[in-house]
Amino acid sequence: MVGAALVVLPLVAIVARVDWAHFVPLITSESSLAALSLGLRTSLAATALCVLLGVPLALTLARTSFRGQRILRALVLLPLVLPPVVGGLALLYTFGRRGMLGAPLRELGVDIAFSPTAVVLAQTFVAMPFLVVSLEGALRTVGTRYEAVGATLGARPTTVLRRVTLPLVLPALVSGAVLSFARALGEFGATLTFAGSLQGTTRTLPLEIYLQRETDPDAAVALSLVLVVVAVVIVAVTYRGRGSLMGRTG
Amino acid sequence: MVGAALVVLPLVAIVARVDWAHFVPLITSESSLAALSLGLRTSLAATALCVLLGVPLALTLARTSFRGQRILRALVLLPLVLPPVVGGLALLYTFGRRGMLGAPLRELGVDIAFSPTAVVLAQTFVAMPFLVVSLEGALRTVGTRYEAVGATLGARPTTVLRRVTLPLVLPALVSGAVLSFARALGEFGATLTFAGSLQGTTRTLPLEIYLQRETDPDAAVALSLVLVVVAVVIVAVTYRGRGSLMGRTG
Amino acid sequence: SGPAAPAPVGDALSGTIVVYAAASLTATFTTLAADFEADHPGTTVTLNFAGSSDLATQITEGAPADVFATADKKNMAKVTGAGLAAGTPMDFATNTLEIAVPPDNPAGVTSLADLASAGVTTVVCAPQVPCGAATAAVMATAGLSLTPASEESSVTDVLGKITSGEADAGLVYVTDVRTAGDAVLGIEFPESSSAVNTYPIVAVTDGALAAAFVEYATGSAARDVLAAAGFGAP
Amino acid sequence: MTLSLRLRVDTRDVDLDLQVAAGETVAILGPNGAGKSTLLEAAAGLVRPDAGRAELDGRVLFALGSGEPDRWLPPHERGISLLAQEALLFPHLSVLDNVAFGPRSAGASTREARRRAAEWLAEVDGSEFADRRPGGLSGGEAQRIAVARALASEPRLLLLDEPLASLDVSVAPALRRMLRRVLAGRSAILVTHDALDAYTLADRVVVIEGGRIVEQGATRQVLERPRSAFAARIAGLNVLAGSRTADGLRLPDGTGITIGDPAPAPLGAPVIAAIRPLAVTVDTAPAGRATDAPVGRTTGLTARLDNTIRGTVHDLEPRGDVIRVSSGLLSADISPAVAADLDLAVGDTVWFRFDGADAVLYPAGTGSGHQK
Amino acid sequence: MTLSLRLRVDTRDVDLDLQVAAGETVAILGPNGAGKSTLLEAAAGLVRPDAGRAELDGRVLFALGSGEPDRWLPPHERGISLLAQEALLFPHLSVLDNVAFGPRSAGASTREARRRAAEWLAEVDGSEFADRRPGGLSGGEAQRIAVARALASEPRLLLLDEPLASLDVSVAPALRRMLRRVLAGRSAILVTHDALDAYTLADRVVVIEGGRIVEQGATRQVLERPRSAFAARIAGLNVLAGSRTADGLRLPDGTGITIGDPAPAPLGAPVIAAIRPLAVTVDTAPAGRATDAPVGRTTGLTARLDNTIRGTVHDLEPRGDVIRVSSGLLSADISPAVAADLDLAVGDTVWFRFDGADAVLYPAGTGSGHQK
Ligand SMILES: Nc1ncnc2c1ncn2[C@@H]1O[C@H](COP(=O)(O)OP(=O)(O)OP(=O)(O)O)[C@@H](O)[C@H]1O
Ligand SMILES: Nc1ncnc2c1ncn2[C@@H]1O[C@H](COP(=O)(O)OP(=O)(O)OP(=O)(O)O)[C@@H](O)[C@H]1O
Ligand SMILES: [Mg+2]
Ligand SMILES: [Mg+2]
Repeated sequence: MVGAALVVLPLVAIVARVDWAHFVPLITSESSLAALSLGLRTSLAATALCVLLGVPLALTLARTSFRGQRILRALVLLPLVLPPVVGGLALLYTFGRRGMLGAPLRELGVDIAFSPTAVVLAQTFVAMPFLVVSLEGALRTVGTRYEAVGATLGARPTTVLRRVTLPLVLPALVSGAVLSFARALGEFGATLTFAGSLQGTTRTLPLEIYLQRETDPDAAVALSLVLVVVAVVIVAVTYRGRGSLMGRTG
Repeated sequence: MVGAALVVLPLVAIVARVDWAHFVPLITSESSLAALSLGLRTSLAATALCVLLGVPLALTLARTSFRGQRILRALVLLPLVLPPVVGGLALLYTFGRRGMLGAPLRELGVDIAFSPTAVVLAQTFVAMPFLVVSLEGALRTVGTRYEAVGATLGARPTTVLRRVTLPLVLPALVSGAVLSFARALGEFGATLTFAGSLQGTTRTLPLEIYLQRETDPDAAVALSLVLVVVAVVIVAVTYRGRGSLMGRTG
Repeated sequence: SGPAAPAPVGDALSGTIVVYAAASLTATFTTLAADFEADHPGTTVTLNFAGSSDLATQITEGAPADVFATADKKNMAKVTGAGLAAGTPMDFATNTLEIAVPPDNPAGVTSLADLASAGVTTVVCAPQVPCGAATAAVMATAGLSLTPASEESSVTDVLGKITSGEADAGLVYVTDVRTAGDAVLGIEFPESSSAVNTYPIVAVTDGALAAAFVEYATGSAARDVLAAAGFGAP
Repeated sequence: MTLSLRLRVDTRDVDLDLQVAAGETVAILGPNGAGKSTLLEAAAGLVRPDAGRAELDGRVLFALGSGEPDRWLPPHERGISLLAQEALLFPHLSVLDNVAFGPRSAGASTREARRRAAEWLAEVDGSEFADRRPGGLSGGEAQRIAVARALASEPRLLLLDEPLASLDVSVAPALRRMLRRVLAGRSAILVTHDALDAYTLADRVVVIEGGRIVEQGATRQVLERPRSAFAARIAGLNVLAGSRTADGLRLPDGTGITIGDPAPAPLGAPVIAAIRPLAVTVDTAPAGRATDAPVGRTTGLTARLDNTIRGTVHDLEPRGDVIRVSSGLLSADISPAVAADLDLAVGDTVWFRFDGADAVLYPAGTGSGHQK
Repeated sequence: MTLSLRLRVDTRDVDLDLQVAAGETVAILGPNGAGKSTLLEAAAGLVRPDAGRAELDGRVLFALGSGEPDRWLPPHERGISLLAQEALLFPHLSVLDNVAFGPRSAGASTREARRRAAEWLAEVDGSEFADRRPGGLSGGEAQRIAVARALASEPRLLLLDEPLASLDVSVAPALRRMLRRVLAGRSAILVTHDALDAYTLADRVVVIEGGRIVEQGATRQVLERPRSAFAARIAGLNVLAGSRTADGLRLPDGTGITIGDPAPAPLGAPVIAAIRPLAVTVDTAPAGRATDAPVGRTTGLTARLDNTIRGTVHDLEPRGDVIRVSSGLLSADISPAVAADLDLAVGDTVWFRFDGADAVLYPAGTGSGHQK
């Protein structure tokens, strides 16, 4: 249980450092609340986007085989290894006003960078691997036997997907989404670089924490505690690990 | 496949920006190589530590049930959501010279600050959730039926663990370790805050990239390409998704 | 948030501008913006704080900034060099280095030379960032060579190591010591005058509001706010 | 190796009490969902009963809610091997290593364990699969390997849950023979749906219905003189319950049945007559004809067909060289020629006839070894 | 609904060619690992053969490596339902919704699908499980639900892989009766290890060994006059192969066998004589005694026991009311009384005796409907 200690002790240390007298005014300040609410909204949107884009991706990786599949899988995992700041730069080069897609999009009147959309995009970029990894693993573990049964009972592939595959991996999908949400909520580097840090528009809680640290490190710690509590509550409520669906006669 | 595009396009954008003429001298510069080799070594150590500490933790979460288990699980996932800088601060408060554990350790002559050990610690802190999440999910999906069979064949719990449980979840263990390694390799914020940044001692590649960015963003991008390539190669070689072990008669 | 709507000719200032300012200006520019809004009702100043080089990159990538204030001339030059500035940068503040030690000063540091002695764990900025360049300059002036425990990538990180007691001493800006309050003890040293860091500001867009803010930031009212934070006059 | 086992699993409505003597093999018979697998799983330590107590050779396996402090021995310390209804071969080990798992766990060296595994593999005629992964086996092949794996762990008590269910007729007899050899002198509990398994392998039979023991006794006794309807069905016997008369028994509807060699039961006592369908014949008229002798009889005498019972045909079922004619009360196996002759159809009224000498009569009460 | 199926799966050494006529039920018999499940899986589209061609009602299911362009119809478009060897009930759906899955997939409303599912559940006597999760069912219960699920999808061709294997004797007959009703007029392929299933349910029998068809024909013909050793074993018959003589056949070792009613085969042609173990008796001396008449015979005459074959006892197996005595060549079922009298032991030399009138003689060649 050294492992648990390694994770839990630093959190205890943070809690111990919080200056509780200033805590309530700090976290109820306008800028904190704005940052928190922005962060929650963009994270939700990013999670939805992760599910929307990640489910087909995970299905492709788990259920088909094609040349270059391993490369694709490695690429999908990249945002995990890329320092977020570099991720932000990459996004800027792609969706920025002068970026590969950003420039043509701008011609069409769509301006992404430095808007809440950019925050969502940055969060989706860093959070999607979590969903894909969770889901692909579960899809492989569940195997294709139940899907085969469904097909012989006359279910079309879409029906099989909807009524067999997704329900079977639902616990993994939920836990993947929760992980994505948590990662999106804590996302900092890519957002700062790609979306900037405008209060109420793109300044999420982690950015607010970063700024607070410039002026008052203790306030930053206190604020990050808010982030921690929000995340713990969400994770504890929704994430149960993947349930064991395989009964005795499974 | 919009999902894949969202991840792949920014990478293409990065590659497109690289100034190839300066590329080779840049990545073979002493500081780059030192950072890369330090990063690889500390990431390997961190991965080993993650496996060592994470496996018991995942087993506890998947195979036992106790009050507060959901809270523990949420706490274990926290480093995912914590902005890395805050994570670094938390580590500082714990293992730093004046930290909860750091101060007593220092009495004993162990000084972690500004050493590669600190880097490993920071990387382990942020990377362990990946291992725990992968492994716990796999443990639950595999279920306990094979373990029960092993026990009725007379295998002691440790034998069951070694000869049944771990081999069954080996693919998940490997993929979890790879994810942890990737995350450790890309770790930046916690390292910067907790371990500092000294060439050859604590400055890993992401930190080097961050510094380069101050003077020459394009060089930073080029350097991050090295990180990307290293990560892609490692992930593609070792990570295959969790293999479907359940055969027809499984 | 698009660029500022141009203020109607001959009328009072109104509209919104976005100010990109170096992170070390967070406290002062927040005050300045509030004061400016109070002076000119109907105007809104939105602030975007990040590292100077971050901001420079964002602006060269087309970020919708109206005003840009950096902590050094190098990053300003990136923006002006790209032809993105609407005027000539004006210096509005300076900053010098100071030795920062934990309040109890465990290593008993009193002078710059102490930073180079073996028993003192010193952290400084990396030469790539402005405070690191300044550090190199004062060291050269003093004829000292340092073996730092860490070369951080920002002043905040140096300060963080000192407030946490991780390091015995470090070189940061006067303003940082001021902001940190009781958490650190500042020790002035004579060589600091050999590396004065200058803060320039420039309007990025043509609007009257942007010009007015630049003028305000370089004016005397702003001078008082900046001086209170420890900034020197340009 | 004596086992005493008492257990209650409330969620599955199971409440059983069972003893297995040293060296004895007990067959458990019963309908689907009766609680047979539950019994084995509780003995092996995979299901935790709500209450109960089990002892193997004086060692307490579990004692739950029975006054004394609760005890629970983990599965691996029980010395009990369970061959479950599903093969559950370890997917990550080769077939040989699956079988070697037990010996290895008992401390044998890899080489020694493999050697012993190879022997057991040969016993189940599975040597050719040694190097394969279980995923590449057919259903019956996997089942055989699972049998070998359970035996290789050389348990003190062996639990077998339908070990021969998916085996083909070409290996089942050989495997049955092997089990007979292995089980001789070993304590074992065997769940089966096949009377043949009980006959060949078991010393004693326990019949479970609805989570309760409804009948038990020596194999031949239960299967030749069944008291429960289920045991009769497994044994393939017709049973007629009634009250003892001077020359046989009287059915509840008043029909008198004459039995050759009546059981020692007082007049009026409840008795049961059992008779094989092969010894019963069918006619479409109450008076018999000369040709319709029963197809098979265990007695050497010429059939007298002195008993006649009226019934309605519920089912006609071809069964190899005979056709089974069933009414609610009786079944008769008649030859296809006779069936064609009679031109039977479901719903017809027929008369079942048999020789009292082919039936056995016995008391319906709780006789020796039997219990209700 | 006619199916023609030709397929080769190299990794499993399977190469089969099979036709199923409209409304016909074909039983597949064969040892473990023969390729029976592989055949069904290929027909259902779950295994992709290396080469082959299949057509259902003129619609090509697959055509692989057969000259024409490769075609492969996905499983859900085939109108073929497969009841696999494992129940594989969807763990996330209730039992009722498992059964309703097929109708739902065919486009029925939830209510309508549930109604139909409830009907099928009642058919397999599983209504009480409707609201349960599959995880809480016993092995046999799950199998019954799986049968209902396969039937509820009302496929054009039904594939059943050992559907009755784990069912108890109290539900198996009812389910067999239900299947008989359902399969009447439906095309189906049924894999089984039980001759009774073949007799009751199948019009035709195909015997597979080592991935090849070794015998096929009408059920009664194959099971009463088996040519392959495996079919004989399934049918529970002794078969003696030899060459035709004037009054019977001569075995390879020269022994002459007299058969009552000889088959129309030219002298010297290869023929087979089949006889039930019940019609064979055993003696410890070449000359028979008066008491040892066979236990069961299909002919009404008094046994003459005109044939005697010497053998060594390989196995003695109690089987209900008889004891089976087996040598390599023949088996005899004798009554326990006779067995006790003879005091037999494995290894003893015995003489098997039977009445030629109880045997059937038929050509060993490829007769009508039979094929080698
Ligand atoms: N995991 C479970 N949870 C709850 N009830 C269960 C569970 N498994 C089985 N049951 C129920 O317990 C009862 C006994 O089940 P058990 O598996 O012991 O039957 P069985 O006699 O082995 O039947 P079969 O011959 O079909 O294998 C059944 O009514 C079944 O539905
Ligand atoms: N997934 C697989 N990969 C490779 N070979 C397999 C696989 N499944 C089965 N086999 C092999 O193919 C052959 C045919 O298997 P199949 O399952 O068709 O047999 P079966 O006739 O159904 O046997 P059973 O009566 O035991 O169910 C066997 O030798 C088996 O070992
Ligand atoms: Mg069972
Ligand atoms: Mg099979």
